[in-house]
Amino acid sequence: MADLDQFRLEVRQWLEDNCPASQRLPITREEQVWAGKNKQFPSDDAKLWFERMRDKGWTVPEWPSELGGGGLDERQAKVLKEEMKALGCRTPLFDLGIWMLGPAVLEFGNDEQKQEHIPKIARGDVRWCQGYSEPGAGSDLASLQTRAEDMGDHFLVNGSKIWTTNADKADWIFCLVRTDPDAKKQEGISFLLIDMDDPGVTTTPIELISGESEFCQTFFDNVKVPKANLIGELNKGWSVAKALLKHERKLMSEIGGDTPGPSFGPVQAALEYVGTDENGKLKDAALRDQLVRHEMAYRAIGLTHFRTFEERMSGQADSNVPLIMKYVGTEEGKRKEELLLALLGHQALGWDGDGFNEDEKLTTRGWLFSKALSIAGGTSEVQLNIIAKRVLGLPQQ
Amino acid sequence: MADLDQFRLEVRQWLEDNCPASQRLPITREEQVWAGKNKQFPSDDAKLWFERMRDKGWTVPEWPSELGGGGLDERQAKVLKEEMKALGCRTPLFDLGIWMLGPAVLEFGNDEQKQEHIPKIARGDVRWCQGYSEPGAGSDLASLQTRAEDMGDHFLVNGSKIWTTNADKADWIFCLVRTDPDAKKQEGISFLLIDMDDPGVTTTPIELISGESEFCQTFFDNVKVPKANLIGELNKGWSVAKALLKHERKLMSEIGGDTPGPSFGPVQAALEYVGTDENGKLKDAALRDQLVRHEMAYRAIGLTHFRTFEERMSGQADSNVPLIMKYVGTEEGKRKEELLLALLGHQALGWDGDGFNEDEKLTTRGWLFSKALSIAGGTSEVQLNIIAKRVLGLPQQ
Amino acid sequence: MALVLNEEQRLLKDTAKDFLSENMPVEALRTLRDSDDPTGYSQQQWQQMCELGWASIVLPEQYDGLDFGFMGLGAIIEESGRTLAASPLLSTVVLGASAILLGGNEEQKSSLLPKVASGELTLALALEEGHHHAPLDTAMAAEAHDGGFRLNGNKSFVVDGHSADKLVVVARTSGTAGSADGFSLFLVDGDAKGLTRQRRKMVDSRGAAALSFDNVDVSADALIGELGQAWPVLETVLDRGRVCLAAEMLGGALECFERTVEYLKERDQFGVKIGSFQALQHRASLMYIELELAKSVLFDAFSAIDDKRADLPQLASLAKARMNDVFELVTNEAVQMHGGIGVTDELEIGFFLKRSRVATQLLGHSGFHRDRYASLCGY
Amino acid sequence: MALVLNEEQRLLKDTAKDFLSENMPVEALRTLRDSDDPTGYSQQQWQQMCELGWASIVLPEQYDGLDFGFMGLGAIIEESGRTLAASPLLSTVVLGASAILLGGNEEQKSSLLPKVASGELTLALALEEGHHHAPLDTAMAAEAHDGGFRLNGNKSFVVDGHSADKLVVVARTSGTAGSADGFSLFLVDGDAKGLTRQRRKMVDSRGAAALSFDNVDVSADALIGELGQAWPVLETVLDRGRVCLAAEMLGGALECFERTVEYLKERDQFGVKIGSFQALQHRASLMYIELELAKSVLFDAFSAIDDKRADLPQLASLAKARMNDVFELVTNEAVQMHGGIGVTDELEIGFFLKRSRVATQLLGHSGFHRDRYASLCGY
Repeated sequence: MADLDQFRLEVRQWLEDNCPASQRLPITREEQVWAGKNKQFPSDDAKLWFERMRDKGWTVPEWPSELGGGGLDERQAKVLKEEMKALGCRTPLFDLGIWMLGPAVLEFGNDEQKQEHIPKIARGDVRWCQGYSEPGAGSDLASLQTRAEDMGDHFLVNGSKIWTTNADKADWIFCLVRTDPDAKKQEGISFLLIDMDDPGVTTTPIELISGESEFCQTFFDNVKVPKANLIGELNKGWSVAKALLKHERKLMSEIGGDTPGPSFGPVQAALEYVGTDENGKLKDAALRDQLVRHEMAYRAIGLTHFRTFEERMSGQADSNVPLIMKYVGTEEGKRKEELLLALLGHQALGWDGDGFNEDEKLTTRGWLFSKALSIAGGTSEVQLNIIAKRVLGLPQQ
Repeated sequence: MADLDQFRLEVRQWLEDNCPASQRLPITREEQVWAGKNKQFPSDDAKLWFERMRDKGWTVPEWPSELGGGGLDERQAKVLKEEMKALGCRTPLFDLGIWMLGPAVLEFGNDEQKQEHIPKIARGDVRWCQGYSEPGAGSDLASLQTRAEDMGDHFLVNGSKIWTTNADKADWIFCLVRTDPDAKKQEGISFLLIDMDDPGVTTTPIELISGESEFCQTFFDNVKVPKANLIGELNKGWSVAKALLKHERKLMSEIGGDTPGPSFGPVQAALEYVGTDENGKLKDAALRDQLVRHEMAYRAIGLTHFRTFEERMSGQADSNVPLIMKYVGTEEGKRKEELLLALLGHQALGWDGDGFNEDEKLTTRGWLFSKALSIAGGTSEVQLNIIAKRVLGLPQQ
Repeated sequence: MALVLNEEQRLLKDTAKDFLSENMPVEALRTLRDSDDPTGYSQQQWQQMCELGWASIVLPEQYDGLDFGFMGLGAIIEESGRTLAASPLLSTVVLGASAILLGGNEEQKSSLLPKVASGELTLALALEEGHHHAPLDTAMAAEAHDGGFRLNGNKSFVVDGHSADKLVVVARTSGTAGSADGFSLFLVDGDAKGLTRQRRKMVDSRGAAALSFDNVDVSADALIGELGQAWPVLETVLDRGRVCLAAEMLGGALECFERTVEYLKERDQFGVKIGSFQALQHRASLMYIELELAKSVLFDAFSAIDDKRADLPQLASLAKARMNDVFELVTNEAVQMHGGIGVTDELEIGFFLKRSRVATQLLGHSGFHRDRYASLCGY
Repeated sequence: MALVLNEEQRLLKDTAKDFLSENMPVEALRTLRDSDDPTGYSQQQWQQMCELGWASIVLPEQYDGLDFGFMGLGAIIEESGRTLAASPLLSTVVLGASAILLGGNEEQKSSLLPKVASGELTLALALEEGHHHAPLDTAMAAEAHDGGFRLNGNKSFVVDGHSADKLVVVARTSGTAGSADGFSLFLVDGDAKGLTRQRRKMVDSRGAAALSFDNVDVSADALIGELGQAWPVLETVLDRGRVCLAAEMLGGALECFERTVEYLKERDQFGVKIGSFQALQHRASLMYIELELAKSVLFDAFSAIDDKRADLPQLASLAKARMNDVFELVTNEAVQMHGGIGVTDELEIGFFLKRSRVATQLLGHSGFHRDRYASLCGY
């Protein structure tokens, strides 16, 4: 632990020396730096901060340093995260490659693939998106129909993927494709990387109820994909995908708090929009009860996050507990948004234009967006099925 | 309607003239007059009231007068019920024969059977109990195993029935028995009446968590049953049972309010055990919210009872609505009991002896008893299955 | 108590259903939204509705009304909820006209109500001032001035307030926020001097406005009812509004529910229809139960209006609280059960979701009505 | 913050589990009940527990304690909840001994705590006076009298109050009900003159008593801590009690849940195991989730005791409110999922159901703790 304490002091010093003051303020959605061939920086400070972190390898702290990562172990990475949080340092780089594809390539890729893709992700040179779901497949991911035909020296890909988040801004996509149409559902699926610039790839945004159109549909029309782009074994893509899904679910269980939203939390919103009586209690008893139930639930969820971490550290990991986090994070996240809506009352009913400030509009949009959280990345129903089957061992029909 | 108004006046007058004052006070469980060979009357007034009602045929107002009933139509019967309620007149006679078997015999029995059984039920000469469930069958009623073998001139019955309410006090039992073991589940079942005095019939009470032992298990060991005791066709007992189940569910949906319980309702209990603040609001905001939610739900359920009645009267009956009443009545009934428990606080935690008055003990016992309501007569889960299938037409697996 | 529709009311309901599904499907609301329509409803369709008699249905015959009762109007409004039809029915016929009918003098009634009946006049009730429905907290002041009254203050979340010909303004001529004394109602022209009206773009794409009164002067005959005594009238007006709004919400919830059940029967997953999954079946059954209970409550609430029953306040709070909760449940379940497409703008479920939360805040959220119901019942 | 057990604590837990399942299964509680045992627990088994060190585990070494911390004691109590083991652990070790340790003077500590550790002395906290847990509403008066104090009043729902050797009595030496000022704690012998103790027959078959104080005189050294200043000590004592009681409830809920899951795997209906019905699966998964969240809360609450953290009041209210709700959920679901046999006295599930509601009322229902948590957080 002494080493770790020393490491913490060094990290703190480095962050204080290197993170510009402007990069310690809460980040808005517009200020996020996303990876990509044509990276945009909202400010010079953002660029400087990104470059300093990239050069330390701390865009991807736990990846091997020889591939552009920080080479930290899990405890050290946690220290870095904690110190960044304490100072308010912004995340320097956003990318699905960092959160999802990178870990999969490190686990399943061959050396050439690692050399080819990992450093680019670490440096933020390529923006990745994900192609799993298909129209009509939904929760039944394994029923996917997008075909990749073996043409000898390449695959010929035809089909379409839906919910390809930010596909219209991405450079590459990682996909699940069917390589053996005769095999049973989960067999015969492979994991393929496709350059979005390849001829035959087109993307259309999908408008959501929240007015956003981050999600897209991506079409593949006779797209030629080199065989070097196959990650893992042919027809064994399902195991790569399962490993990846875990990362996605972890991400989704944390996202409730991380989605760009209003600058206030529920307690602050309650004090501002409802107010307190002479005893310091919220004036509206029903809203007060709704608020405290949520606050207590969030605290319990936060403590459970810590617990799973501590269990892992102490070698007592109950591998079942992480399975609940996607469900509780997104379901309580939805309740948080309903609560904010209720607290703001009339002021959370605006869509656009005058009469509603930025925080109020973010509350409304955030509420609508939250409805997707318990659907994307494995619906709540699927999560409950998984717990019943894997954790409780209940019989299947 | 003029006729009905006239009828109402006559009924009111008759009740005022004939119902002794003592029989207009709220009834306790001990004061109920149950049918049977050895009827017990708690008082001379109770006997007088029973005899007067019996002689009018108003122990069973809607049954044919030539069989001992009152010969009223549905509207008239409702008027009688309303007027009895308005005056506080006690129910003069309690029996499962009135509520369940009688209607089935009237619908499915032959003339001899009607002549034999209906007048006795109307006069309260025989106390009936029910033998449907079996150990191991539960919700899957049709998997019953009690055998009735055709011996030419009689059936030979072997097996056992569980949840035979008050079987230890009953004279006769109506049973579902398997008469064709080779037929598919619901086929091969018959509806049989058995005299509890027959050799081979024995009954043991089952103690419940509420401390009561109304429920029993009844065993049949080579019991000879005359063929005249078969109601409906051989192997067609399931349709008799289904018709009866409807009566049972209706009964269960109303029972929440009718089970002997404390003399106070939730509002009264709240005012007495929690008290109000200077604005007249219940002191405990959480209990107040729990109370008002229940009161509002009960009002909605009550209005729905009325609506189904009015719809039936106006020929606009939606036959689906009655299907929800068992579920909502018993589930909200359980919530009512939890509410009462919470309102009384420490005073609802007693079992026996000093320190708790009769109402408080009835609250505790009533709460425990209420847990059976959503299990007996078709579990809540079965009710939801039925709604999904029959009302919503959702596909079955 | 009448808990079923009679023959005439059923006919009215069927006619409404036909008209609305043909002329004002949900798609019509989308068009209004995407064309950034300044009014928030189609004037032409509103005229058609008036021709069908919908604006005159509850008005007495002496004011060119049909005197048909709220039970009938409720049946129409329920159908309008099924297609999310945008119209000034609630603001003009339910809230505005009720204020005049219940509070106004003969002159006001005979000059204004026939115009409501014919569709010539639209009205809006200017009530809210804070973040939540709280009529008693009204602070806006009206002072005696020059033989009439002078109004100063702000109103928010005024449904159809930007387009209404006349406003019924709730103000205080005495008393302080929190007290039921001193309430007065005033009729103010939509283009009155000193009045600024700004339409707000709401999440449900309907029309609501913020109003600002800067020395708005009205004559003495603009006062509806007795000076300072308007609270009981306002309460009844609001209760009528709450019941009618609850009926609209019931229609929306029923439509949303039925579409979801249909989807459960169509959608394949894991080789079977998702409607065959027992967990979804039970959740669907629970929604059905809640909707059936709500129907009964609404019937009785409309009876309470038509029969002028003393327990209307309780029934109104019961109806609104229940429909707030049921509509929230049904819209949330509808989105979740539709899965991915449930959160797309293309599917119409999102329109119901958005409307439900606006309707919830309008005229009181569930906590407000549970608190009110409890107080009315003495605990 | 420690959210996992260390090696020693795990060992302690395993030992407790073995001892309890062998010597004090649920059947033992049934025997106590059916034999109408006057104490409500087995003295002999309590001595065995003390020999295992359970009474001394949290006490400092100078008072013959093991100084092992509440995290360890919590692990034992959780196990005791699994078998519904009846013992004076909560009343004597958690509530009584904490009052002496946190509030008492050196003389009181050194004379009494070693006796607690050895099992010679049992204690009970006499607090409640009304229908619901409401410490601030304490009205019982203690007046200066003859160089000591004279106590008059009534206490109810005093766990193990009928059998305890000494009582820690919460009384007012000044101030009025509702105020935190004027609280004092007194040690009173169980056989003191003027004290009447009546055991109540509770639904959970454990021991609780009503106490009546009629001019009970105690000497000056019966006062624990400073006169009139006992509120902060009492709060901490109660918070320790709440957390430990929540741990017992967690054990009970886990046991009840696991038995139910086993039943779902065994029971046939309609030709399949009922555990294969998706609706039941989802409900079982939801219980699992609630239980896992509760475990995390309890770990942190015990850390807060052991680390003397300032946020113990919040954690205690969080833990108690959550376990009240979770234990209610699990016991209700357990009965329902067991079907008919679930409501028979023969099945042990009923014992958990009964215990859960007593434990809920003891030291505060969920509404009390949510209100407290909100106030502690400033809203």
